[in-house]
Amino acid sequence: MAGVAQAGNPLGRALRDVRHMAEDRYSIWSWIATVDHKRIGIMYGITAFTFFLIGGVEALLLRIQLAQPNSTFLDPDQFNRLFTMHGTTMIFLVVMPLSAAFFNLVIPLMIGARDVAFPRLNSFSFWAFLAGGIFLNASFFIRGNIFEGDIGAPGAGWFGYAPLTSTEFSPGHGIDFWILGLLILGVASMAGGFNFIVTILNMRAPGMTLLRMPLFVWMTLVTSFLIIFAMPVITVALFELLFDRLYNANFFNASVGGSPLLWQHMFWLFGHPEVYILILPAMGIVSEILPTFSKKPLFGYPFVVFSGVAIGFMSWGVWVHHMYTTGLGTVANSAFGLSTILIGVPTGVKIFNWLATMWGGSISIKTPLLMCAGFVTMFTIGGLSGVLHTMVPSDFQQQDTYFVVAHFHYVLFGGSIFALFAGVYYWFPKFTGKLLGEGLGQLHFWLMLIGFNLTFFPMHISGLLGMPRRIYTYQEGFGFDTLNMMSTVGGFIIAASMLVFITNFISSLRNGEKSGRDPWDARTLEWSLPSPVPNYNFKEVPVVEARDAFWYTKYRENEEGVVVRIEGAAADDEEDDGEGGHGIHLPSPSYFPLIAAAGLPIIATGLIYDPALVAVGVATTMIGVFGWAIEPPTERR
Amino acid sequence: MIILDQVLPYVMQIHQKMHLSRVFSVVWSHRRQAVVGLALLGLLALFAIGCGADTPQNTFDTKGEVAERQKDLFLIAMWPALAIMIAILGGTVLILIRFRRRSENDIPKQTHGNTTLELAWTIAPAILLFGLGIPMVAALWEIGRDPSPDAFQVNVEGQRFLWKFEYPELLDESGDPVVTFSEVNVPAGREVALHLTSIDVIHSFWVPKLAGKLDAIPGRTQTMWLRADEPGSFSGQCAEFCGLNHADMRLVMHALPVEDFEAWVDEVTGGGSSASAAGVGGDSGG
Amino acid sequence: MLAIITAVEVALYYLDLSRNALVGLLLALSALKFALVVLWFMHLRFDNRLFSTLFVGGIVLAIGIFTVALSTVGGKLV
Amino acid sequence: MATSTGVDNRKLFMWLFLASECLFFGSLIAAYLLYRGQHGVPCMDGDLSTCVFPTDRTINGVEYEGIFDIPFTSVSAFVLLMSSVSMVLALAAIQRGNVRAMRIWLFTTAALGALFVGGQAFEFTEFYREGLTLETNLFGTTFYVLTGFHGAHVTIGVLVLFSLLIWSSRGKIQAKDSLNIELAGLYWHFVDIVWIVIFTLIYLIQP
Repeated sequence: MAGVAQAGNPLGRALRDVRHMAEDRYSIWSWIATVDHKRIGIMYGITAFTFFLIGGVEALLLRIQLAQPNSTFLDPDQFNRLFTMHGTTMIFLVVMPLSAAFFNLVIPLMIGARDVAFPRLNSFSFWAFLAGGIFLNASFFIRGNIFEGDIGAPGAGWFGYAPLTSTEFSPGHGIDFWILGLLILGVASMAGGFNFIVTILNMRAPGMTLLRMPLFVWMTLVTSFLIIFAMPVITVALFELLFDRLYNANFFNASVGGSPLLWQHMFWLFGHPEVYILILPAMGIVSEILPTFSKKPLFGYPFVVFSGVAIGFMSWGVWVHHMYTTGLGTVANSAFGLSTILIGVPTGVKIFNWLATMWGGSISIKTPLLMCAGFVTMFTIGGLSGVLHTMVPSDFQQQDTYFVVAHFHYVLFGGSIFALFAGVYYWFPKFTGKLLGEGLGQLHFWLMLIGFNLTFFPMHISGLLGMPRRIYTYQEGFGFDTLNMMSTVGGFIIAASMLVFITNFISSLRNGEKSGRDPWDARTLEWSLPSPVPNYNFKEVPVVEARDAFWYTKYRENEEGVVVRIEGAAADDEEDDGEGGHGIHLPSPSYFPLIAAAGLPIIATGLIYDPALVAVGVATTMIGVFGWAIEPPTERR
Repeated sequence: MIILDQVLPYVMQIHQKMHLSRVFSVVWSHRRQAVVGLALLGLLALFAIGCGADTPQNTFDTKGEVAERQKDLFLIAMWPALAIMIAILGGTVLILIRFRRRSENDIPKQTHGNTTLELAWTIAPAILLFGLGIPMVAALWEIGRDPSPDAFQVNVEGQRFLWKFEYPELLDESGDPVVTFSEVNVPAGREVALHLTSIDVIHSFWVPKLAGKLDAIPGRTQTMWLRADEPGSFSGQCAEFCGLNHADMRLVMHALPVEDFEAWVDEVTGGGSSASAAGVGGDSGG
Repeated sequence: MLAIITAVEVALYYLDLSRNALVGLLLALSALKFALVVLWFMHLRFDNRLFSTLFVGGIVLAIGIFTVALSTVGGKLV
Repeated sequence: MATSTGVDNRKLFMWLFLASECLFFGSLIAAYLLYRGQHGVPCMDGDLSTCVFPTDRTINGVEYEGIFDIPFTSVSAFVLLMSSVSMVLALAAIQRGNVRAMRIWLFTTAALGALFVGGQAFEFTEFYREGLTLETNLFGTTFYVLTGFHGAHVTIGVLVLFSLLIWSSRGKIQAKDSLNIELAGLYWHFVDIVWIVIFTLIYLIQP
């Protein structure tokens, strides 16, 4: 790095000053330049939760519009743009990055590593995600005055079916923002995917064999593989659409023989693995929390692992079930109907094993466990309505109705979001040293459970009564009125539950009860560390001798085969002496990932508005990449 | 942040005064009743709404062979699904009650798994699911067959935001096929073959009481068939998001009794008057 | 070796063969080239099994899903 | 650094990246293959918007001229293949500790790569002059995007190779750093085999 930080050279001095600021743990610059997986995880979590609130407000606006027939609260254009942004936000800016937050926070700790394999790439992932998220949401402001209702966001649905997304049917730049935003987010997820596969395969502590890895680590591995294989497909599809829109290419132009079905195939070839990218991390979280709160190991560990891997494989063979009504023919529909039915088997295995884990346990009914119970039950409902969908002929009726909306919200909200909140309540103490308030936690849970069911259960019925998705209004006399009003009320109850959560989060952060190392009597390695975790994670890299490695340092079987606590084991020596960190090589902070990521939205804006900006963006990214390549990765402390 | 400093103490006070956790423990002790009550309420709502009269797109109130077949198939899967749902939901609640932690020092037996059980709950659902697969495939082939040759032919064209129906067998006085918009007349009791296409984006043709949907895709023509078993006017609408006024892209299918239908055919194919083809759609019987 | 195969391929292209024979031969020859580069140039033959599993996995997945996808919309692989 | 699997982090990363790239190019090739059967209308009046044959062909005894210049592209393909050979030699040189030979071979590889990209630019210009653009028809669309993305990959490869050359000229690459060359080589060979597939499927096999 000699070339950059030479004394005497003003630029070099400035750079050195910024670098020193980055090393001060309390400076904002230390967050911006951080390569510490825990800090990146926290930033992922907070950013994703912010987007969750934005997506939630969008949902509330939609629900107000639909509360009554012939409502004019929103006009059709606003409605279409809002539901597009709601779906896109919740999938790409909420559930995926919230999962990524947990990958970052706990994966290195669970496998006994000091950091991820590529800390700066990890920081790049976060900044690219943030850049993509902001870029995507910037589309709201590209047309007129947003406060007067001129919102300019994309309006062709999160699935962006061709040829509705063509310049002919979607003029303006909303769709361009959508395409480029998703491309940037794709870069972020892929970088994360590679990083976590390498981390999990290569950075495990001695003795941490594959079949001793915690379930969450396994599910992260499967998810990461799905990301790196599914994202390229949607990347190509988005590029093709971009070429169609910006340069008049013909990929999806039916008038010269282009096939709209090509888009659907590529979208769902990505889209179905994506569904499992959203749910597998949640399953992993639940598989950690249920054993801890039941004081029992996960029942049928190898079966839960293999069913997760099987789901990962099978997710590649079911995408056509999103396309049953496109007329691909009876042969294709039969084959994919059967393959979809088959994917219910490993999912069922997981549910049974979770129940068996709790069976015979000593279940501590606290918020993380309640959230998990909510997950198991709500996800079961979503899974079963999924089975109803696999019945191809009856799906001809349900496709594109509110029945489907109910189904995937039971899976993605009842499933993923409940589990992610379980994770927040479970791991909050590990990174703050404080417990989240139990009373408000339970209030949050019950409000959310009731609100959720009130919102989405009636949608099953409105769907069966023939209410299509994505309609901005409906008329009286179809039997939709009461059901939609119920859904809207439920939506506001969910919103209230989020206020409870935010209150709880902030007040616990300030005045929360101290947690100590191991508040839940947990089983995995992260709980052997002080809370909050010191920046070097492990003073000494642990040697793993069993699954549930931490548990076996606390408990053993006595002569009669009864499990007893080992006297004095894992004493809660809360105070970290602060000495252990000396001599540990930590990756040094770096601004270059941020610079590299910052170039991406500049390139994207340039592609839409001005080629000169593309050059600026490319130059920025190149500076980031070259600086990154030349900069030494670690410095001695 | 200053606001938080001022607000938070109050929030915390309220929290303590209300003894929220105690409130919850009361609720918690009545959870069994609450769950049962909620479930009953839900079922009641389902019952009340499903039986309501004003449900012109109700997929359960079928009036045609295809929709009937689809509903039956749905029910075949729905009953076991409901049973499993109740079993797992109830099971979870019972497990939470039965095995709740009674003492902090309680250490349960550390069971790691049971291969027989695992095999059982792998194989049993697999059998059950394949049991569903058989009627599914059977129904699929039945519904997915080509329309019979003597079916009444209608060419359907989706366009933003209305439906255009062309009757290739019915020629008006100038020799062009009769055309109607947004409303379509078909003979009741006779099979109807619909040939779907689109001139702009993807739409989906759907008359819930008669049959499930099929997409109308630009550049392709796809065929579906249906049959109205009794005369009536059946509401339908576009089911694939097609842009701004997707919600308004509605249609009505009039299944006319034989004599009414023939009267209509006579009228549009030149019973003498200069009935313009496009205007005929509104002239419905049934 | 690679040069020879390429030369043969181009020569084949100019021979008046039936289409099926041509396609078959060309595919076989390019598969051979592919294998040569991957196995020796990229050392896959001598390197860790993990790498070949990953790479072959990617190729098989790509070929598999797109064969099915194209066959449902009337496309053909060759 | 010791890793759990015994393989280097960066090398594992590179292989994962290449596996993922298989799906990327697979998607592009699939789009080309889907549409290639759909532009088989004979070119009667040379109007490229209604027809275009990638390659020469005979229909009912009438010969139609395709747009590809097979001898030219064969030479390009050969150039790219040879660059793979020189890449192997560069790696072998640095593993023996021969930095000078490594630099020569690295330069050869980069130069051959640049030559290939130049050839592609020439080919695109020729096609463009004949009236084939991205907008013309499905062939133009799929052909330019597929080969264009491949060309972009080669270009990035050339940039990486030149960066390594500059780096090594500052004495930063020794035998212990051979992994850098190996990784660049893996990427380079991958781009080469993608071209093997493209050349066979798109240029040689007629629709």
